[in-house]
Amino acid sequence: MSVSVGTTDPVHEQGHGGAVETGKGNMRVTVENLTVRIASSKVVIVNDVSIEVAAGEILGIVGESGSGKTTLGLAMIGHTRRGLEISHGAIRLDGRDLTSLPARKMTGLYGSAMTYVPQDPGTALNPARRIGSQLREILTVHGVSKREADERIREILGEVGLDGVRHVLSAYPHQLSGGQQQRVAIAMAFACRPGLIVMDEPTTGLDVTTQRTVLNTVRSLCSKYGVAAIYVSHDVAVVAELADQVAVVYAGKIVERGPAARVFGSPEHPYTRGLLRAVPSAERRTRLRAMPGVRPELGDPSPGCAFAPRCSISESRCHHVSPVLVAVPAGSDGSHSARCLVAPGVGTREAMALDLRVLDAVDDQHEEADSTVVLQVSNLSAHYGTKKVLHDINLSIGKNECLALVGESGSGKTTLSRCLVGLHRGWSGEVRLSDEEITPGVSQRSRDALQRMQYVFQNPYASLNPRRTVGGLLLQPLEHFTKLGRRERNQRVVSTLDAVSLPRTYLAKYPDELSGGERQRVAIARALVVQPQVLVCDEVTSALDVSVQASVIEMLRDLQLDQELSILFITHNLPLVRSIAQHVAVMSDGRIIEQGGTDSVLDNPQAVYTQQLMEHLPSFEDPVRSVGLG
Amino acid sequence: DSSAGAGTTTSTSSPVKGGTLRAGLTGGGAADTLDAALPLNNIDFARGGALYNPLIGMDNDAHGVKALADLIEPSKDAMSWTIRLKDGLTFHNGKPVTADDVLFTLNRVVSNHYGGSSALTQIDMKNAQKVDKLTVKLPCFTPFSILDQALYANAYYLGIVPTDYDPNNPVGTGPFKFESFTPGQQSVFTANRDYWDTAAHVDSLVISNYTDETAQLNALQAQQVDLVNQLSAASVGVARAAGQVLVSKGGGSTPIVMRCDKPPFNDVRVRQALRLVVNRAQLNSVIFEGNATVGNDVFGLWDPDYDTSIPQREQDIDQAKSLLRQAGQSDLKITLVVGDISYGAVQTAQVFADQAKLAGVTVEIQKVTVTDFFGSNFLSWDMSIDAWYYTPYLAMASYTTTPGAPYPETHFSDEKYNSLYQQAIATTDEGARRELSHQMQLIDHNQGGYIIPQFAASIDAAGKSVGGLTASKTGLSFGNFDFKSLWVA
Amino acid sequence: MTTIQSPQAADIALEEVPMVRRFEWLSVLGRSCQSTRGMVGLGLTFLVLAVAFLGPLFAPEKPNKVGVVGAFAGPSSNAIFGGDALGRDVLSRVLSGGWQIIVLATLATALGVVVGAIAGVAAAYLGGWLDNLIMRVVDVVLAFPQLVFALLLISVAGNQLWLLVVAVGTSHAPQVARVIRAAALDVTERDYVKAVAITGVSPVRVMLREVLPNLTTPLMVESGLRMSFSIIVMAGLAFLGFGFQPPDANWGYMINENRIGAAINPLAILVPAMLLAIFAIGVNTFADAVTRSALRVDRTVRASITADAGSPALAVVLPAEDQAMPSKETKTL
Amino acid sequence: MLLQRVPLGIVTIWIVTMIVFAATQLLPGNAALAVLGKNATPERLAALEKQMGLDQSPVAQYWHWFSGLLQGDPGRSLVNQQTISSLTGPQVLNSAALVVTAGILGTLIGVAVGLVAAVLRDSPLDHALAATALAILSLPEFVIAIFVTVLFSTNVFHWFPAVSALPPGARPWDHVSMLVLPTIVLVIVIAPYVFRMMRAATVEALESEYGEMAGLKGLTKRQVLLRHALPNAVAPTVQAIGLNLLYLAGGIVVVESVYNYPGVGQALYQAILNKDVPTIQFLVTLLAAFYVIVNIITDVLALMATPRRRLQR
Ligand SMILES: Nc1ncnc2c1ncn2[C@@H]1O[C@H](COP(=O)(O)OP(=O)(O)OP(=O)(O)O)[C@@H](O)[C@H]1O
Ligand SMILES: Nc1ncnc2c1ncn2[C@@H]1O[C@H](COP(=O)(O)OP(=O)(O)OP(=O)(O)O)[C@@H](O)[C@H]1O
Ligand SMILES: [Mg+2]
Ligand SMILES: [Mg+2]
Repeated sequence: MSVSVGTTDPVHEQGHGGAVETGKGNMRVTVENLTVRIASSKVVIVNDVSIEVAAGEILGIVGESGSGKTTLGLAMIGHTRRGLEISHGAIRLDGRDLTSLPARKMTGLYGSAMTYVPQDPGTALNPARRIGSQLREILTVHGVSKREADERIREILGEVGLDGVRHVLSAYPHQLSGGQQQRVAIAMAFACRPGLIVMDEPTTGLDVTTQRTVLNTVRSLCSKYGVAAIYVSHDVAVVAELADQVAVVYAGKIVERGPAARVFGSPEHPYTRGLLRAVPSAERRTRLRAMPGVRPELGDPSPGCAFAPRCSISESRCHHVSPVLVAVPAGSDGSHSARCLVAPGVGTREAMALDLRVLDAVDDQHEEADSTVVLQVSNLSAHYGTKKVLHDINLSIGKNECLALVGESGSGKTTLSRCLVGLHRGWSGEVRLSDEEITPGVSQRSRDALQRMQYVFQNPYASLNPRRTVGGLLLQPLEHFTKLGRRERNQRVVSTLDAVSLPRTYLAKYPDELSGGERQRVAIARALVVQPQVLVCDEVTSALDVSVQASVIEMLRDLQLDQELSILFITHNLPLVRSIAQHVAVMSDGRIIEQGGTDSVLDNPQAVYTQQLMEHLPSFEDPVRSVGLG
Repeated sequence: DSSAGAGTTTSTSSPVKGGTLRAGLTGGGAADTLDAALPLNNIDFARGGALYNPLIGMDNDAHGVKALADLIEPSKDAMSWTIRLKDGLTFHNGKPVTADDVLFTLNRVVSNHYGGSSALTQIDMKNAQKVDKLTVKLPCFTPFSILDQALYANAYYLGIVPTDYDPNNPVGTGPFKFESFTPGQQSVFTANRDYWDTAAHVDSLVISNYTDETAQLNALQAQQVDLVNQLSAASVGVARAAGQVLVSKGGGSTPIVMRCDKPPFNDVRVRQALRLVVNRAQLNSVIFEGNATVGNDVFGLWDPDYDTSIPQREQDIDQAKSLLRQAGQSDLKITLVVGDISYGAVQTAQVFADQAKLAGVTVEIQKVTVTDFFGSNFLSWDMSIDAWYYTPYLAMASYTTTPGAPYPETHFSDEKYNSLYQQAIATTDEGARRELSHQMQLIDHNQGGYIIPQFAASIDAAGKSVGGLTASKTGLSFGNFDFKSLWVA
Repeated sequence: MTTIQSPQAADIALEEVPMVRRFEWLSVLGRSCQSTRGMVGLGLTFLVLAVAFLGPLFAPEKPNKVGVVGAFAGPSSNAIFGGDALGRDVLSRVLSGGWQIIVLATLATALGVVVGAIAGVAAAYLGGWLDNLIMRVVDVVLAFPQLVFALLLISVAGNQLWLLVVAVGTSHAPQVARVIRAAALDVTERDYVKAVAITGVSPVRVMLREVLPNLTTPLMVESGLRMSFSIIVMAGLAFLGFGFQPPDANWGYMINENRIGAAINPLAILVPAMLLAIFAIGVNTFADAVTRSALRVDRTVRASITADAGSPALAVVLPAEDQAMPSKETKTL
Repeated sequence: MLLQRVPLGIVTIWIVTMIVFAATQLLPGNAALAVLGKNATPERLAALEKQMGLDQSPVAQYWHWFSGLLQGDPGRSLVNQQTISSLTGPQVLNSAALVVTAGILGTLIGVAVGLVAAVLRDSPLDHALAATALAILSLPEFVIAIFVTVLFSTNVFHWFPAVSALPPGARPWDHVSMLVLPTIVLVIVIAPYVFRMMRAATVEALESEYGEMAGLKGLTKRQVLLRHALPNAVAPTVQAIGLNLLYLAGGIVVVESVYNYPGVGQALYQAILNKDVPTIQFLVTLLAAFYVIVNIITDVLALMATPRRRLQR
């Protein structure tokens, strides 16, 4: 490969040959004591991280949202986002220290020796330029000839499975689907055969089947070209399946790291365990366990372990002494280490066991719930303009029941929910809410019908008016639907807030002062405050990370039990379905192809499509849970 | 011959032949015209002065001086006038000027009610006759001994044109011939080498429209023009630095006009009070830097019959207050309508308003556009500021204050005054006429509807290389727009 | 908010829990004043306002008193800004001549912004034929250049101050409407608006309570810019001889009446011109600062907006005749 | 797009003609009287009114005028009876020369300075430029003109003519020096708009994720700017330029008046002063047509520069 940086460049010779021959410790990338902070306020975001990745190896970085994963990933290729700076530490790529390289040299390395797959390719591809020219550019700026570049592009498009897509190269980004954009980004990253690649959540938003293809591609490309890869994700299941090594990040620090099997097989840090516990199981119906509390604010000056305030096994010293990474089990080779004063020590097994005992299968008491049908959908067909997207949908939800609607992206799940709540008028068929028939348009519906069915939007960040306080948000529907007096109204608001487990002090907060999970609780509270019969939830947790997701799901479950609520729960997350729903309907191409009790459908899928879905699920069985159950 | 100026004369070297004289004048617009009978504004006058000659015009002392006419004489009873042309006059196209042309010109003005007709209200044009090739006889409806005054006061509306006159390709007898014309922008003239009087020094004359004084001064400073006119006193410094300044103590004015038939001005005490409120010296110094001539509320400054023996009216606030009190108008509020019709109009209004405050009179200024000023309310504003070029006293009375006057803006009506006027225009005895005129002037001074605080000075400027500048008492720029006498070194 | 407090812990008497923050805007103002930008903006604005509104009390002479000094006399100890064309004291005229143009410009701006905002929000939210109608009207009015529009209106309807306000305000409205419509199109597509709309709340209420409060940013920026334009257009009209009447001491008119003397006593134009410019700069800078601190959006958006000092201009300069129409569902709700 | 915009534009112009016609009918005072001024007499008035067709019904007058306009004959000026087309033809050309020159220069300068400021964002230079732009945006055109004239023509340097009274018949390019000052003023007035837009759009592109990504692909700063930021800054900048041209349509009234430049702005101003109704009607219609055309062109250009809007998925 002829690159502008010159053939004498060791990085490229190695990258090109794929020969895994690195200087120190056979490592392709070595990061030592890396600290990234906000330039103006000196607030530290990534704190003293040391890590290594060998050629052909994949390092998974997991952690909840905002823990600093993206910042760390970018810092590993010597880049920081605007306003941030690397204040400390060394990054060595094949022995060469990136932090001391001049900017010009770095520019030469980007796109050739090291590349980055962004978190959201939708915004990372230039909207004004064609895919082909953007792909070709990464090669040509590094001196690859046009002809050679075209050849390479053809090859790489095949490898990421885009060769079948017509006109990819002449398309503009917005003309591709999210999955296709993500694959373009991956193709771009691998095109130059880099030595190091950083992938930031490259499969969020993909359906399981596509996700599987992408993961396989990444895996094979890495081993084929001897790439050291860093895979950033909060999806524990995906990382467990893909990565060789795992680093768990909390509040900018690595709290546990080691081989994937070890970290996920016998997690030592309570945070890791908390994370794993929050992951729903595809196999068994379980309660999900959210970690209590929220992550500390950036720059929180409190001493001691950052996790201590949320930790169930913390001791008083945890609040004063900052733990260091120590090998686990104590005295082992250090390939697995954790940053905890308590867990890796004696007696923690007990604490852990205690912790695990509360895990249990959800009591299936109301499997045989009240059989009164609350919402009945018959022969619903919907169209956008002339395009028909829903065909003869038949569904019913009983009192107290949760019906999950699953299906691949674009199958029409959202459309159905929009039809039900009145956001989309282009449908025909019959929908009955209790005994009342519902019209497509909101204006013709009775106030009563409107009140009895409430909708929770997918995106907690977009569904709350930023100019209203939580109190104002909850009062608004009450004022509209009820004639309650001031006192009763306030009473209702406060009790609803209690029901979604938010403190009353939150009444005067604005949405931007809340975390994502808290916002989603407020959104649910707004729906609940008028005491509806049916709650329509469209992907209400897909924007949240696992721990927050767990808390929201458990809250919904409690509400369903306590308040006789029926829920239409739309998701593409099958393990979640297992956890919360009594019934499930599988949708494909605008049709319901399979419907029934959750366990029977998931354990014994009939439709080919459902079988495929189950098959492509990342195979992750949380060892902690198995230990606890076993 | 128009060189008998009495005003300031700028230092000149000896005349230079040839070249182009560029004048940048304000006051014009899209309505500009070259029609000899239709000039509306100052800049039309300038062009008319270049193209045409009247029968009788004004010299720089603002006295009548015969132009195309060789003789202009009333009959004893003032019931008719005889006018004889100079011999050998020709139009620009070579055609000789005849009595027919004179009759044509006057008939055109009268039958179309053009501006110049106000001088001819007493003339029975239907019975006007050609006496011989060069002579016409104009009979009058009633005795009218001041036709000569009326004619020279209206000279700019009365340029003599040939019987086949075409305003789009204008032909006259003036010192310059028509070359090109774009309304609102520019007109170009070439010297008439066959001029009957002293021919022009320059070869051509370009008159450009300027929108305002700032642009004029800028152009003068940047030497884009040789002549600019109608500057404000404040510009004298700038203009002097850029060239020469020509101050003409004119006889024109921007009088404050009060409607004598409407309250509160129908009470003569109010009119007198407002006249007493005026601090004429201050107006003169603020607006004209002292160059103007203080007025005494009577027209016709340079008229030989102008009565200088009437005591000068001075500001007297106490007297004004007491008059107002007597009239029951102690806190008088009046609206003064003013347009940017001439330099000094808007300024006079502002200074007057400030002075009136001393007597407890509130003057609210209502500024309107020039078009609106002369629009449908013209001649019927309750109180306004008009602008007049110098006009001899009786001619002015015939235009404004006497029965049948075309511009009765004060709506002044006084029987004694009217009868004095009738007697005056009926007598050809100059001594008797003077006496009658003086009596009329006294009535004007005491009871009239005009406040004439000053007779404006007009300030013009020229580039350093311009020679031959002469001030004129008419108040019209450049010695009565006498472009032929100027040269560019 | 490091931990979620348990409901019991917050078992406070109902009345004590505020549900809304009544004086939130005060805190927004407070916050914006803490930024340098806000302080500079507010400082400049107040400086000019102080001159305009307190000035008349301190004017050493009556503003219309003529002949205090010579025409366009230069600065001297008894007239520190010299004299104007009629020898009036420029300082006194400056001190007396601010409030009128500021009040008029503010009224015109308010008129334009209110009418424009109502039209823009209605067009965006109601969509359909109403949107088309409003935007066509906007197009027709926009087809008259702003100054020409005001000039025509005044020459048709008369030269009066309230007409000046109407003329200038009306000429602002369509521009404001376009900007606000573009911004409102974005807001009406947000889930929080739909969330309220699908409960059957009347469109007017949704527009007032949900959409409008979220347009503060473009509205602030627009108001600032429109304020500058009001002053510019009013001064331009004065220049052409319309609008203000002599002998009013008025910064806009003063610039015009004293321009003959630009070379002799430049202070007679410089001072009022600078005051107007400083006022416009102050108002715009302050609007900008308020905008920044009022932004209740998540960090990333805030960061990207803060990073770009010129961004609000995007919304303002762009006519954003975006073809993006609200989807059918919202239109027919 | 074009198919939809062009008819809409035509309708807009048509409505404008009706409004202008109605409005000018309302002009206070009789147009004929306004023409005659101090020399008006009832007889002359009646004659002139008849000649001007003012004795017909407004609808008939409108129809007469509008049909004439469609046939390319906007009628005759009230004040000097010349055909409006012959009067305003050269003025349209003069204004076009001014607007085009100033438009191009202002745009180039605005774009260049905007790029510099975007690249050096948050530097002292950037802040200084932003403050200057805001200051200029807050000053009336004629104030700028006064100081430009004092500086370049009358008092400090004597480089250019202070007055741009092109002789009739002369083409603007025959007297380039006369174009200089009005052009400078217009450039100073419009460049800040383009500057602000360009800067904002470029900064947005540079700070976007695709801008960051481009850097991570190994593009140099300059390549990022030219290949990634510029294509995305085109659409908003085109809109800003369009708006500027539209602004110029009004801004020339003042600037032409200051410099005595014989253009449309002057003509319109004079016509309004003179209540020369047919000329007002024609010129305003002309400006409206200009607005509509510029609007359509900028919309189409901006659309072409924005694939997301141009190509639906
Ligand atoms: N440019 C920046 N300026 C200031 N703070 C920043 C900046 N970039 C990131 N942060 C802060 O740093 C923290 C870590 O951000 P980062 O994007 O690395 O998190 P993450 O783990 O990738 O989260 P997610 O899973 O949501 O992508 C966050 O609290 C974020 O608010
Ligand atoms: N506003 C719209 N106009 C036209 N077509 C639309 C519109 N919204 C959705 N569609 C189409 O309707 C189909 C169903 O979309 P829908 O959003 O209901 O899918 P989904 O099952 O919710 O997908 P996902 O899991 O990605 O959210 C898709 O083919 C989509 O492209
Ligand atoms: Mg991230
Ligand atoms: Mg969906």
